[in-house]
Amino acid sequence: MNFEIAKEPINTQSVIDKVVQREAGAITTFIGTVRELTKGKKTLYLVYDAYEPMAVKKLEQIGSEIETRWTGAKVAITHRVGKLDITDIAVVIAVSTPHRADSYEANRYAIERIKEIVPIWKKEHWEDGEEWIGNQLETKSYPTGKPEEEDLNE
Amino acid sequence: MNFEIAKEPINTQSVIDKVVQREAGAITTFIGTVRELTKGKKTLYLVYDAYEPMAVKKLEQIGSEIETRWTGAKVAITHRVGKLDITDIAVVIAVSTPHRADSYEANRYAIERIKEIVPIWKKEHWEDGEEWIGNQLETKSYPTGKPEEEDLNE
Amino acid sequence: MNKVLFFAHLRDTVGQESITIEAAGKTVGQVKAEMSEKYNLQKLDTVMTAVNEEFASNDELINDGDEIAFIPPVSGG
Amino acid sequence: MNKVLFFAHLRDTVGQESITIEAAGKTVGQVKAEMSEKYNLQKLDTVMTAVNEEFASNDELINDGDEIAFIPPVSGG
Repeated sequence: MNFEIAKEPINTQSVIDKVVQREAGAITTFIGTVRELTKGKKTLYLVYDAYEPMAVKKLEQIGSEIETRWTGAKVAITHRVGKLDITDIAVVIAVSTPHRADSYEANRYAIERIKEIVPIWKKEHWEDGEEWIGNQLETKSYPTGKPEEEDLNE
Repeated sequence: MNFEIAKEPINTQSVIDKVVQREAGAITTFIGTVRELTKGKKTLYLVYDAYEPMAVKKLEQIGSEIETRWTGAKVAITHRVGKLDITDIAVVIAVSTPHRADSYEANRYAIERIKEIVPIWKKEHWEDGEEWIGNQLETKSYPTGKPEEEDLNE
Repeated sequence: MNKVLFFAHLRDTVGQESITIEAAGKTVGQVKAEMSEKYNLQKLDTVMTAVNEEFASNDELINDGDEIAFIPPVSGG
Repeated sequence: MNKVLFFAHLRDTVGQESITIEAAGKTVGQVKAEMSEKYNLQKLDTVMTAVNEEFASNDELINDGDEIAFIPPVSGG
């Protein structure tokens, strides 16, 4: 299971282990952690929620997209749900490829794509309130009701 | 000690742990592993050697360069020396930053810079021979005897 | 019968994780409009819909038993 | 006295990790040329030099006690 939604803290090494391969010269990982300050505002904690079965499918889809686009790439992604404190890990993305440039690019692609199509939401809790975070600028709309291919290339 | 030359296998998690910070929303790691095939030729194992005290200084320098260039970045790098088998880890670079784009860029900068100025060499061992690997294309020369700033921006 | 799932702020507004409705033969867009009216949901043009865990266009027809989910702008990562 | 360190293929060619010479007053370039001649070292234009663990230009003067290292193109990572 290279693509998971986790209710418990993520073990980064176990995600990395899934992409080890003899053909790989490079493994990149992205670890998304809960930051204390966003635009000067102090976060107390976050709560992540997911539409779990669909989220897993969409993570798998991202993996397939990467393996198609970057030959020889191997991908594993685990995203946490539930309550997370500052510095806790929300997501770990591991990508291995034969050559390093691909590994950085494919990893970056994965996180951007997660923020696009994977049904996971975070609720920020501050001292003076709480809010579900969406597309913060509220500039995005889906006239057909679903994300389009060009949403990726903003 | 955020910058180390290691004679024993590198524990990736311990390198990551050095860059955890409350201000960080992103940690990227680059893990350089020994690939079996390079240009169709099968590697049996590698031996890395380093001019150790200078290598540590140059890793520290790369860390300083990154912390100057990417505000809020924190960096840790461990490079292995000695005999490494296929899939063994040669180097781990961990970079944390407030925002993710910086984390990828700064990490990429670190590995490129390592390949430029850190006195570490690898000897490839194949079934039919062995060779110290340098600048493989042999296109690079140092007319003044030291690397220039523009060597970075190739 | 069709299960309709709500997430994030939609769930807070609706006050339930899911409801069950009769939507067979309707389009995604029609169901969306009905939910919008019934629960006074805002900014539905930024909300995607999934049918059976796959994104669906507003003109897609719902079959009996399909699971419908309203997906507000996501914020994982 | 000055210690001179060799690495990678230079070490293989020289057959020693380091030697000790008298280089005070000479430039890095002069020492490089002497080593090149003595050990028949090839492609020295691709070899960098460090003095006391810092890269040094060919025109830098060596002081007594300085540690000199010849740094072939590196291949870490």
